[in-house]
Amino acid sequence: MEPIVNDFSISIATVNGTGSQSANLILLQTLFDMGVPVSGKNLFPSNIAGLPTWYILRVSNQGYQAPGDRVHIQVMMNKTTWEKDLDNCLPGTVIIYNTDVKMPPPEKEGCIIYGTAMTKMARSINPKLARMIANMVYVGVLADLLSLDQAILEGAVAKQFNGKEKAISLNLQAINMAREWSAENIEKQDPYTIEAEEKDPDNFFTNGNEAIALGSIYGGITMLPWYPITPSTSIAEGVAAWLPKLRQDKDGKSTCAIIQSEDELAAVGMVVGAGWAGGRAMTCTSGPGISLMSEFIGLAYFAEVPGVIWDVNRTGPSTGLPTRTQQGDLSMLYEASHGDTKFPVLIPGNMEECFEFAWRAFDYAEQLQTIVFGFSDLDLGMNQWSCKDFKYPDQPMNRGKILRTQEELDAIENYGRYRDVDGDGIPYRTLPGSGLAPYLTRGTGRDEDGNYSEDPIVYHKNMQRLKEKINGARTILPQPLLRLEKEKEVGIVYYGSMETTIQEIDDQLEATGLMVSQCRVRALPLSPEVEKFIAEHETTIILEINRDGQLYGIIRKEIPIELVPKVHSVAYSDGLPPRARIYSDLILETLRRCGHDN
Amino acid sequence: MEPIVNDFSISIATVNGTGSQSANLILLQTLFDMGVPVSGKNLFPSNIAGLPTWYILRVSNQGYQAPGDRVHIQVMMNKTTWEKDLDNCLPGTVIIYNTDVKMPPPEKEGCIIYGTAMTKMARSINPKLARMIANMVYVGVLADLLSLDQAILEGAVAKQFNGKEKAISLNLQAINMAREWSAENIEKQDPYTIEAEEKDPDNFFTNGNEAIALGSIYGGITMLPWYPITPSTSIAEGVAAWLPKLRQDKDGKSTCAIIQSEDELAAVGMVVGAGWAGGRAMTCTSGPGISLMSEFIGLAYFAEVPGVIWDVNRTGPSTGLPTRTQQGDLSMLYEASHGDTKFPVLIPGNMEECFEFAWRAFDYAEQLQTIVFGFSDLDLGMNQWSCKDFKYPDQPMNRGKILRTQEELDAIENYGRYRDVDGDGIPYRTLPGSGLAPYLTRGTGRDEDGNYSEDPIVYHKNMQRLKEKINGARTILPQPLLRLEKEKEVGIVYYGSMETTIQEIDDQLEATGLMVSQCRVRALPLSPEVEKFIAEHETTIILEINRDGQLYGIIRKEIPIELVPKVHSVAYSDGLPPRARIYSDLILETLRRCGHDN
Amino acid sequence: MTIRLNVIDLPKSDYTGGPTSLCAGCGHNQISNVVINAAWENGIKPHQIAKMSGIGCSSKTPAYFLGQAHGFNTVHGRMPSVSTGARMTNTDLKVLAVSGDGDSASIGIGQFIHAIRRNVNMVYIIENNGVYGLTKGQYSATVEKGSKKKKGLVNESQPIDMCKLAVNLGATFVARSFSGAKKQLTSLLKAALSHDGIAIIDVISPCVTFANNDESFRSYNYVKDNDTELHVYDYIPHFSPVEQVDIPAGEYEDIEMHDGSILRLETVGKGHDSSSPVAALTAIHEAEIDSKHVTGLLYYNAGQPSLSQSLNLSDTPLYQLSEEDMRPDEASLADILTNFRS
Amino acid sequence: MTIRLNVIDLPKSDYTGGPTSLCAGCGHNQISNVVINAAWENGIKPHQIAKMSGIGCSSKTPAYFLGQAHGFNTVHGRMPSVSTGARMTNTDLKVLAVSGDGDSASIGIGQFIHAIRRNVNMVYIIENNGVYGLTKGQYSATVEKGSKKKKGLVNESQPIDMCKLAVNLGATFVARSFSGAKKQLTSLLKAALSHDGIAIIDVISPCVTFANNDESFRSYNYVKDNDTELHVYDYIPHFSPVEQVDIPAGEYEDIEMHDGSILRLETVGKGHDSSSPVAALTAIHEAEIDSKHVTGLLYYNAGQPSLSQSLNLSDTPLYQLSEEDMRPDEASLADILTNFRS
Ligand SMILES: Cc1ncc(C[n+]2csc(CCOP(=O)(O)OP(=O)(O)O)c2C)c(N)n1
Ligand SMILES: Cc1ncc(C[n+]2csc(CCOP(=O)(O)OP(=O)(O)O)c2C)c(N)n1
Ligand code: SF4
Ligand code: SF4
Ligand SMILES: [Mg+2]
Ligand SMILES: [Mg+2]
Repeated sequence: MEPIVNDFSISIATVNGTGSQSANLILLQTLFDMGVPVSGKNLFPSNIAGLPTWYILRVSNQGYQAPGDRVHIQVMMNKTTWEKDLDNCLPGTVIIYNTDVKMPPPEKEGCIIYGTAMTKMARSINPKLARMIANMVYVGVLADLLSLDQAILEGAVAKQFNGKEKAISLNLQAINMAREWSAENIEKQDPYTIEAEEKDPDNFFTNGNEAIALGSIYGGITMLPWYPITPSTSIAEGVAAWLPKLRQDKDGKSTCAIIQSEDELAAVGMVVGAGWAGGRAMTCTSGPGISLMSEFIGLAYFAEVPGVIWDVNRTGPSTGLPTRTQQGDLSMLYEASHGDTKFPVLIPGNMEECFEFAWRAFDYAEQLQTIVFGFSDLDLGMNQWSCKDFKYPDQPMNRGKILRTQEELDAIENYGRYRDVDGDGIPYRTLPGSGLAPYLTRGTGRDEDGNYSEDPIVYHKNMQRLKEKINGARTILPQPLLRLEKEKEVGIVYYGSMETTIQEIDDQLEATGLMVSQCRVRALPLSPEVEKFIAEHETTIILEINRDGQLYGIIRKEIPIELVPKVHSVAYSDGLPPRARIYSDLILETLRRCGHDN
Repeated sequence: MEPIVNDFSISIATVNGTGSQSANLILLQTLFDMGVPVSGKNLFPSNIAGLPTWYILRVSNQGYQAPGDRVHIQVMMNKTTWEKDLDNCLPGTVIIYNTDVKMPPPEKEGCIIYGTAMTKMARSINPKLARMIANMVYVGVLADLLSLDQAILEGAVAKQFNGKEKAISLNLQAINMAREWSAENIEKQDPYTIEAEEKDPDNFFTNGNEAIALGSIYGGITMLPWYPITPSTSIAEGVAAWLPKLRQDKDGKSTCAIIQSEDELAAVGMVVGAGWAGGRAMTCTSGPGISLMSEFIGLAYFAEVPGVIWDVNRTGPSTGLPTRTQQGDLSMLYEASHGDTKFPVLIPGNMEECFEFAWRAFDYAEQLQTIVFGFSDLDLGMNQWSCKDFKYPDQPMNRGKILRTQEELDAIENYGRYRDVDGDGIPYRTLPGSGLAPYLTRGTGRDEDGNYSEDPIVYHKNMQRLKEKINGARTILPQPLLRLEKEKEVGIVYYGSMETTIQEIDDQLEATGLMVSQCRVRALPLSPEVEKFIAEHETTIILEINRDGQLYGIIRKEIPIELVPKVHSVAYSDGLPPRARIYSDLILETLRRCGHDN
Repeated sequence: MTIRLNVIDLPKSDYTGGPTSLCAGCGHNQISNVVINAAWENGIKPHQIAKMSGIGCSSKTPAYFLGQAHGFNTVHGRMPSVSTGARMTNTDLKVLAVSGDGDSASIGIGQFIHAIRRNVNMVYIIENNGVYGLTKGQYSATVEKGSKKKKGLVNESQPIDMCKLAVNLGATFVARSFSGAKKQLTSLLKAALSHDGIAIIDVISPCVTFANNDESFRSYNYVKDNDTELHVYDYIPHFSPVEQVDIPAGEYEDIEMHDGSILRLETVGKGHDSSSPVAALTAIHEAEIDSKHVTGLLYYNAGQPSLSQSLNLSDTPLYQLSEEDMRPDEASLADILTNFRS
Repeated sequence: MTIRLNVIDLPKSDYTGGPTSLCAGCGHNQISNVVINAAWENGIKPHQIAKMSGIGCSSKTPAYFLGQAHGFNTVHGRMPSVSTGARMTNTDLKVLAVSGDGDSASIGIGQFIHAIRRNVNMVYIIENNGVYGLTKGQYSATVEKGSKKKKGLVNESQPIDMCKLAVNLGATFVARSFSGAKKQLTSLLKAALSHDGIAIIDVISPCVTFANNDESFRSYNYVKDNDTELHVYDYIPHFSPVEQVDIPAGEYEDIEMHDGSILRLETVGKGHDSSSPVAALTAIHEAEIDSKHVTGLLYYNAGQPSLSQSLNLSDTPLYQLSEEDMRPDEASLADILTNFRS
């Protein structure tokens, strides 16, 4: 049998709250430290303990990070999903199961099946914690079957338990016992194996929420009001955890105020208040929170107050699937609140950008004097991703047009809070407490000097200026990343967490003979580059993880009319991270439908 | 001098809270009762008393209802806007002013100027109420100058003061005294005059909010939770006023629950609760309220709970111009809340439709099991409009797919709360308290039987069904009204309160030799008829009262790709009701720009 | 084996729900059992109840009791308005609402207060654990001042005492209990189910997973004596629910919680005048000073009109109105129009 | 003529604002004047103040005082959060916030409560008139039970007493006054401006335009004795503001309102122990029974940390931090990454 090296997927079916996440992360870390390209996806339920959870480990020579199209090794630990997990096994799948689960032993034509008495083995080590330790048993079995490097595995265990001796030794004991037992008792019949590769010493694992937390701190965040909601919570908890180390002044006092607010309305209200007073404020939430914040967001648009809001998208609408991923909030962010509005939206596609866009968001917000959204999702935010670097900000902070002294104020001819003196739609502002050109900020009509006005011409002019201001951001915000093919037949426009799957989709398309160019959108409003990309290609597919093709809608509305016939939507969402095959099939079907392959 | 009969505009500049609104409505009613085609627009500020307000009376042989392009008679009562009002007078304007206002008497080249000591005259009648009565003086002066029918005028006064003898006699006294004074002292130099015409006995005045209130009552509303906000408040107050007469049962008890809630979130929450329990619930609000309701609206979408929300649009974003009009919330309503959503939106364009769509809204909501929006605006809602009839519902209520008995339940094969048994995307439902197929309604993922589920396939299928359900509404909801020209060169798609201006726009275009067809959209999602209309015409303009062209955006996204090059946006909003010339000019300019006249 | 039936001849099994997906040992599960008991003992037809909740571990529990009743797991903090809408539409319903302290004391405090003001006909149970369970253990607004999480900042804010608030706002039925006090809670819930108006029951309901305070004036850190290092972040140990307690009127008892902290519970004495708001507030106040929690029916005000009474609603529940009752006849519209035209 | 200057040598004209656009006679205007006075007398630099408000007639008033100060007229009911954000960002600011009873007791009650819990450093004036002025006279949640509008339903709901609520929640400064009690209000406001923490001042402030109750236990219908028929819907009569009153400590007085109704005001006695929440609640409670309104400093609790203290914020106001203070150095990031990589 030809060995299959470093190119397969493992699915681990467990129950949440049993400690399986530790076991899975140990496996992930071990593979990573062996230099094997690997990614892990945690598919977890919306409760605390006792419900089904799956972890998908993808080992891929090509560096694919999406869950693969099929599972090669299925670990079965969970009684409630037992039959379903078995059903999903295609012929050839290796099944590793816990014989202590009170279910009939798995039987499946063409599958290779290994059973281990995991709970019993765990109980022999520590009866009280057997439920938890049983998870280490599958680690041990896999370590044996896949020939994982023992030293690296031990390092991963130490890392996972953060140096806590007792935990490390107990868990290692279980892993080793299982590994030995497997070596003695399981006769390997499958081809899957791991071989260590050269590890890039720069690589590390992180998740989008951690990257955003750190990026915000390096962006100079001074206030973080927030309200807990999955999957955004760990951004706020991340900032809170790093602050003592990174943001205390010489007296040991904090240079950033953190407040767990009573709800999302209060969180965004505090952001608006802080932005108005000259601070760099941010909050993080998910779809339901954005809905609740809408009125305030409109206030910030109209009163031109800077602030940053990260939306870590979960599956909507309503409460939806709170622990699953989606790109379903994009169009809402872009046009949040009632009336005519438009907002800059930053869309990172990897860890480096999560960090970078998090610090830049404050610059954009202050520069443009508006709410700037960061758009992430559960997949990017809560799964572990391999990453090379967080680049230290290469530019000083851009605090925007704030007038801090009388001289600065005097230097401006015909100053008015809402007067466009520079022709870029962006007015100057003064801060409360300064006594400089005081004005009453309001969400109602006001003239260029900030005085209350219901004059129709004043209103109309102001609204046009606001439009121009946001339009101006098209060339200021992060520009799209292009990967161009010579052919210029088909282009794919995509964004955000789809970045992790695009390569695999591309390869699948290429396998059919189709060479596609790629354009990753990294911000709204759209850069002129996107238009150019579409113009250059015969056909362009807008690829996204939602139902309605939200970016497609925006593009169709905004690009020049004559380009519209060139764009087509491929949108699909089921709550799971994107799997390449689904999208490549849909792309091919769409191209067929629009007659591309004629 | 050739008299100008029944074809001019009067602008009356006063201070709000002085009782001028009564004077203006008396003039409006008098003209109306004389059979003269007339409309009135109240341009009022966002406070209670003391700020500038204008009232525009348009008398138009052609039946135009928009404020005209110019003012022919300017009444000046307000010190603060004195100069501005004068500035705005074009040559030929008749200026009627109160000589007691402490401002220099108006002087303007080419204008005809009449002064009256209005306050003094009023004081001579009742010193305490002089401020109020002074407004009656301009009524009397205008009555004389325009030759208003005295008997009809007296009838209008009686109507305005609702039969209250003392008020009627006092105000009449002022009007008559002024009329006599004017006859004796003012030498008429202007051509403007009124001639009575045959009055259609079916015609009456009403406003959109009253029509919606009545329509809701005839639609069987059983619950109205609401929170005050201009310009929607009078819908709720209207329902409250009519209920005792129209909706008490034989025991004198109410068949509709009204609750002034603590905010908009509570109002919409009660709507959702009532709809869930089998009631017909409605709330009314404006943009800020919709923003606050967004999360709940998404819940109703996903949990499939019927309910009706009327948005009486004011000028956004944020608090905006709360007493001015706009069509700026349309796109928000259509895709309210986070995640992928879509909602039916009913868009009446006149009083009859306000009444009709208000009762039909409940049918649609129960039929489609979702939130149905009614979309009105301040212009439609709060100004007085001439109207012919409210047609009594011509169909029995459609309560939708509610299963009320075990037999009904048994008759359905394979019933499940969210199973599409009829192939139209609309499932059946049972009500709390019935004990029939009980289920836990939730905003989270659930399978066809209503059981909690995070299964990706289940989620995806459910979301597709929801999409189909709303798509199905395209042919159920009110279809567009078409007025087709033979030429099929240019079509205009418009909606809502623009109906009151379209005829004048059309005539202005026709004057340039352009014959345009019209398509008034009356609901979202769009009917296939709209697509057909666009396909039939060479060029179609989407005409709307907002900044960003919100319906245009929806149309561009939804119509077949090949039609997109045919559509163009004309969108303009300054808070005032649309004036024909602005839009016809923009249409012509747009047509020129897109090369139509080549 | 004979099956015990209640007064309307139903077995208790007619009152149960689906299996719980909460943590083993969670106080909320005990409350679910009490709900089942109380409804059964009161002989309420299970389908007559509407189970309402917001969002949180606590708000999940309607799935675990009264499977024959419809229920609505709404949005975070806004359950009271949905309950109001449902109850006014169907005045035959008994509304049994469950919320958490995050749900009711933070995001939902406005709706909580205004439901009280209106005296909405509903039983409102707060499953109070001082934390946000479902989002993994942040402090709620009911946690005592000075509490300190293992990770995180000290809570410096005043706690909100939901009973005190309710009494002050004139709630017509205010009680406090403990998830482990099955007998007391059952009888309070039975009384509440018979009350026509709002009945607030604030139930101390320990979160065994996240309410592990490191430093708190009333707890010691159990983790120190345990396998602290093994407590990995996604391992949720199984706890047995707190033992059942039954504290006689006027007495108090110390309850040891899952984490070794001590909760001192007192039951209001026989002499407690539950018709007096002052007596209720005094009892709460005194218990506070002694670091106790006073339980029992603290305040009861029978005479107030409930919301459905104030609204003078039709005897026929609105959802059952016939089309004739809902749509005035054609003549009435003609009348109105005639009037408009005159 | 000599111009009087305050301790920092500024004339009172430096503390005025734009002309009011409220109704003549509105109580809110009197409060604006008191604000001007108090700030001037306290010798606060006008620009050091941040004027905050929500939405309503009351919330418009920041335009009418302290024209040299920045202000923010935010959204309805959510001013407290904006104030919190602003004050934490600039700890040199004195936050002077104005709200209405609609703004604070209905849509905004959650933010009101949580601002109190946090002890946000701000003066919070509620201009309380029992109605929604700006939307033309609907009842607010502070109106007494049984009130009946000329048009509309009787209010059947319990009123919310904002002082009672504040005391119960542990607000650190709670006072009540009356818009016509210039002297009392001025001194309360001066004290509040010096308080570091939240200072709630609930000011009875008559709406002369819409607060005309037909039937109410404490008012008679003035309209009956007037030109009722002349009161057309858009005519807002001019009223003179209520006469100024100055009620000595421990005494009470009946004030006749614009609509002839009688308001009985009492001033807390010299013996009142403002450090005791119980004394405050008792005073409110007793006044309630006598249909009086007790005014003065009801409760004061100095020892509590304010929010900016609890957060242990940098002495340099955050908005003034240098880039070095806000952005950790490059080495720190390198450190973190090294750690990540190991
Ligand atoms: C609008 C909104 N914000 C935040 C959340 C996230 N969330 C879910 S449950 C919860 C707190 C629940 O706490 P509590 O009510 O005390 O219930 P417990 O889990 O402690 O029983 C939060 C914040 C949400 N679902 N919706
Ligand atoms: C979200 C939202 N809902 C409703 C309104 C309409 N609105 C404006 S002011 C107001 C009530 C104001 O009452 P109050 O706070 O008592 O102020 P007052 O006018 O009585 O001084 C309301 C409901 C609004 N502006 N925003
Ligand atoms: S996390 Fe706490 S509240 Fe939630 S189920 Fe577990 S023990 Fe109960
Ligand atoms: S309506 Fe009432 S509250 Fe508003 S300005 Fe007039 S008197 Fe004052
Ligand atoms: Mg809780
Ligand atoms: Mg008020």
